[in-house]
Amino acid sequence: MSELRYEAPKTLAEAVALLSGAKGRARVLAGGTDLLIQMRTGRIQPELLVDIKAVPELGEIVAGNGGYRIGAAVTGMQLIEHADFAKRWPGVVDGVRLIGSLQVKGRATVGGNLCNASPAADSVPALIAAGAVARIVGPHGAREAAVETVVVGPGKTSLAVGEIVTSLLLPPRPLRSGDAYLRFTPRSEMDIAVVGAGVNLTLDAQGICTQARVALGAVASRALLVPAAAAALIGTKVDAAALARLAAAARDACSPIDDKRGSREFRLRTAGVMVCRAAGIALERARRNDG
Amino acid sequence: MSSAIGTEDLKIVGSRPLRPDGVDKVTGRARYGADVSLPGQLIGKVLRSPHPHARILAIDTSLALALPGVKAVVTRDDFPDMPDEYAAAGELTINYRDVTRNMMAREKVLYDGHPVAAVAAISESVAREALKLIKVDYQVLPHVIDVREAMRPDAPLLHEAQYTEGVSPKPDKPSNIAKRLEFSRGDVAAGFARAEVIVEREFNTQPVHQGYIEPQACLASTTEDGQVELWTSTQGHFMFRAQCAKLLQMEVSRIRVTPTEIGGGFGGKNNIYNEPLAIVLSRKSHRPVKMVMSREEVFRATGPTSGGNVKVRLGATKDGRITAAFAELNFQAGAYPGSSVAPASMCAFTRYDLDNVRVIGHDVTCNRPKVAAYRAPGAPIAAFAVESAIDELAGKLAIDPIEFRLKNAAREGTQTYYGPKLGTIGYVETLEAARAHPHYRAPLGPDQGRGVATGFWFNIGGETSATVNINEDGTVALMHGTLDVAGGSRAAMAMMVAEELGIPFEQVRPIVGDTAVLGFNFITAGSRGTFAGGMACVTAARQAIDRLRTRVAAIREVPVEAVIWKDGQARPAEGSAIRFEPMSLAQIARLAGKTGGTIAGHAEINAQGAGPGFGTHIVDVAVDRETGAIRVLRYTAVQDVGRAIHPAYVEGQLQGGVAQGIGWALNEEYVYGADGVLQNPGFLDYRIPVASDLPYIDTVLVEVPNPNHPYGVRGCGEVPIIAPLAAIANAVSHALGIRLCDLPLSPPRVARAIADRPA
Amino acid sequence: MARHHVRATVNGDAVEFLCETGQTLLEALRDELRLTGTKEGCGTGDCGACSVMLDGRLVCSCLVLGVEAEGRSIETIEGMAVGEALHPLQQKFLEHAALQCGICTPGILIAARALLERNPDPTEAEVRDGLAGNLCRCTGYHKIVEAVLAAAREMRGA
Amino acid sequence: MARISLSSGLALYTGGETAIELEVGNVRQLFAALGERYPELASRLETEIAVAIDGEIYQDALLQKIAGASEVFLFPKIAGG
Repeated sequence: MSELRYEAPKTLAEAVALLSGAKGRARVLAGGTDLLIQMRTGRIQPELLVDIKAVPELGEIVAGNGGYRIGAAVTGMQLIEHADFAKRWPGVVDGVRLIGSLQVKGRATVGGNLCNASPAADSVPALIAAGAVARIVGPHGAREAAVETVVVGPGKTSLAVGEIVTSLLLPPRPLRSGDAYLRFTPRSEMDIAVVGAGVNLTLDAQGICTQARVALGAVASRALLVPAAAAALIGTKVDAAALARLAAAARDACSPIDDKRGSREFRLRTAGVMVCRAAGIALERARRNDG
Repeated sequence: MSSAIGTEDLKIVGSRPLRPDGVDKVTGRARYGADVSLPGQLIGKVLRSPHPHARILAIDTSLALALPGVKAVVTRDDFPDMPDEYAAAGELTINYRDVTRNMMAREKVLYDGHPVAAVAAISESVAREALKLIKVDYQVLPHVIDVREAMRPDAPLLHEAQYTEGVSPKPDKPSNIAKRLEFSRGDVAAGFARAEVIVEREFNTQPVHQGYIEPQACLASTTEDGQVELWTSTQGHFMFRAQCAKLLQMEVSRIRVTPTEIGGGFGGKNNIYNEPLAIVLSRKSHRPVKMVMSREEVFRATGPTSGGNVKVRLGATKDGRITAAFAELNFQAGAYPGSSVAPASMCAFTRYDLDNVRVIGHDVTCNRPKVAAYRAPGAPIAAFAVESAIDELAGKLAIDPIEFRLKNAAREGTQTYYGPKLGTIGYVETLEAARAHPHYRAPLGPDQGRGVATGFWFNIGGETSATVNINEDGTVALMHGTLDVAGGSRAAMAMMVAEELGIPFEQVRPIVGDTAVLGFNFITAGSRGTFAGGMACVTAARQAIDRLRTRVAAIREVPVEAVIWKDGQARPAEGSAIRFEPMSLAQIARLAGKTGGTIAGHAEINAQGAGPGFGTHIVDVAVDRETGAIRVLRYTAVQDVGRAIHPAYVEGQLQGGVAQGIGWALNEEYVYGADGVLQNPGFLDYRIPVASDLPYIDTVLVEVPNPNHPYGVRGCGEVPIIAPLAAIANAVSHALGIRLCDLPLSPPRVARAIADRPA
Repeated sequence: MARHHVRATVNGDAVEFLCETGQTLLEALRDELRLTGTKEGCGTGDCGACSVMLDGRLVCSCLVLGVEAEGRSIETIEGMAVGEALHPLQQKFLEHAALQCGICTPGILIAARALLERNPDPTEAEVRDGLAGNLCRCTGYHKIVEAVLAAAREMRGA
Repeated sequence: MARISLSSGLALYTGGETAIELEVGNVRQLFAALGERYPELASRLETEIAVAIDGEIYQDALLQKIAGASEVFLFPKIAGG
């Protein structure tokens, strides 16, 4: 029986050193709400847990340059309770609110929701739509990567051995812009997204959509950024015709599977519905965000 | 037993005192199965089959036994084989030959999760490690999961020696159809010939789990002289004792079972699983052994209820009289025979007064865990089909669905198709109360629908024991053997005893007696707890009262006939010429030791005369036409409960049953992959309702007293789960104008029905 | 197997316990500290029966490692009643018949208290959302919601 | 003579008969008489069968009296969850 070790480094450098030293048999322990279950079911058998919660900068929410830096170990509840962040990025908070129960969000982190690499992670499409960037630190230094490039497949990330996502950077929020995330689940809470849709859009003074980002979750092997869906909104007043094109583009981008949570057919249909409803909420929020 | 007290005289029955088990439960003191520990205890764990169907060629436990910290390992070789022997337990009878195989596989494994070995070790982690070291050589066999497929002649066969019982002549080929049942009355063909409108439909339901939040847990300690103490979370400690004794070929007196507080059962804790394993592991290791199931084990290996395939045909005349009713019920039994198809067949049409009925039932084995009882076993499945068809028939006849039911309702004296005439029942009263309820007339919004359905359950009595000990200060220790499976029967029993003795409720302390201190008690099932337990407690209290009267007659030197018991006192009979100073219970108790000894009453009865229960439910739903999502907006459950001893706890039974029914209707189901492995053995993907899924569940308690019970009690716990499946399906069907016949009404299924609707 | 020596505060008392790395806070509370009021219903954070407060935050103790409790403050059901007095939530659960089997009750009480600390005057919908992480199979939640609303009224002095 | 009716499913073990008249004083005598008459039914009577006497259901009540003109039904026992 191999011994499972636990370390709680106080600096990022120590954390990176521990992770790189373990030759892939280490796991980052942030909130632990996915990791502990995977360990319990025997799906993973790490030899070292590196608890990153003692590294101060990973637990910070910092406003700066008009945007935000969220430490990767910030819990869901901390982010939800951050009034200014919630005002600027309500769609991201929509996503975070849906990560499990209050109990789970009391532990689960935004970085963990990303790095667990579930195609159905609720905060990820919202972060992708928001244009968030992951800051990554590893044995060979720091780099930045768009959130949509971090996950490459179920349970798989583009992180190299020893690399940690340390924070997520949210850009400045333009005037007349708004975001929203909606998901479909059979139950009202405590469920895994069958389809998730994040929409972030900006309007001009006439109410024409000038910029948009649309992302979908649970309809492919990872959360998708869907430029064609965004293109359906840009240049429109986000009217019924635009929404119909949005739904069609969203469905075209999906490559869902049949599984215990929903059929392929159902996911395709519902993706279009959810993305339109999310766009409607984002539109309302953009109209209200007029300075 | 009767001589019911009139309502007007009741002081405690019908009030709402605080439950005696309450403070322990809100402070964390209450001890459930996993909360009991003994010094030196080991942890037991079970190795389970990863295959749905396979022959066990060999089991090698040597590496596991060699692991430091492992103290004992058991396999099939540690348990005696059992011949076919039937006994009553739960729903259908059980066969000990099957029970021993379900507890520990012998020749074959028959489902994903079937136990093949168990270990006892010094810690959970060592036990888990040991399981990995046990080598089982399987010959994997083809499997069958679906009930309709299992019934086909070419289906993979679970039991090579199983020939369908109940058909004549005896079949020459074995089959997964373990049993065929038939109930009929009148001339169904003639009835359909006379019908002016006929509805014919086929319905399907998926297996659902009882979903108790406390996983099965037990602790066994076996001594060197063969005495066993067992603590377990059970609905029937006497039945568990009986089954352990039988399976381990022990004398009953050697096993003492103490039931822990039970964290939900709903029928799922009627049957033994790990208990005999823990006893033998303890015997082999000479240490106490504790075994707690994981949630995954609960889902994979303890009984869900059957999935069912039900065909219904109903005919009626244009004036709304049903002329003929036919149903075929095909139920999954899981790995071994014994589904709830018999009670389901007997419930299917019992709400109606019918001249021509035919019901056929099939009990079908397939590669799933052996089903267990679940709250009114089988009745919800049958009622889903029949009440959906009734709703459709009422619609075709353009008759209000409650009115249609009233036109055909069973009443006192109605001849059932399975046997007896019905006694005093309150079905019509529930229908009338539902029709008069404001809910039934409240306006509905767009994409909303209202559904009505009704439920019937027999309720049972059975063997029951209780002791009423009068303490030396005049307070009472009440010991009963029907476990309080949480509905509050312990409070209700104490209330009835306090009522009988004329003392405050708080002066009666009820406890559940273990198997060593009381006579036999059947499992708490069939809604018998407050009915039969109450009857035993009242009988015991009345015996104590007789003894109190006798003692006072001796003390006061008067004839016993001159002494009556009233308001907590022995006093002169009214109108009697013989006068004496009354004595309170406390006064008698203080003198008891010096006047012949302490006073107690006890009862060991087999309670008869259970009163059938009927309920009528109304539900409003909203359907999201784009996603197929259903939201329950409003729910009203009306039920004849006989008499509510503690109305708040009776309301709780109705609300809980309805919530389970809503889960069954909307989202709960066992999902198997093509490999025959259960895909959703957890609370994340087995979706029981959460608080935000449900509205308030309004209750209306109709009280048509059961004449056979001293306080008019009918059972009340099972009826409320019967109607919700059909009520919700009817509501959704009305909202969409599409008849939905398959459960659960999960969003993908509803969305598909909307999409497939002919334009 | 090496065990960690963990020091923490539980219900205001300084405690110490030993645990393996893989053991959860729930196991530490139940098996090491013998505080069995906190229940395990699933072990995967889906039922809420193991809810406790960890440094003032509502969590599932089955999803926290015992070793992570080092230096932290934990509140369990055993610390809810103060002296002889039940917490108003505990009292209202009794009065409103808001429990049946009671296995979910400790977790629900902890979650309800956390809810009322954040929101002393919740609506019915807010109570349902606040308890959505706690499964109850007996009650249909009806009387639980009523009891929480009644406790909230009493705690507000309304 | 008590009038005895058997639920239709039991007809399989009685050669099709579902209604007979018997002179019996209690359930035990009833089972004995039926068992003698229908050997295939005998093994089922005590474990699987409930009895309704004049509308009241009895399970496991061998000593329950059956009056001369009683109406008696035999049908499968009920339990529950």
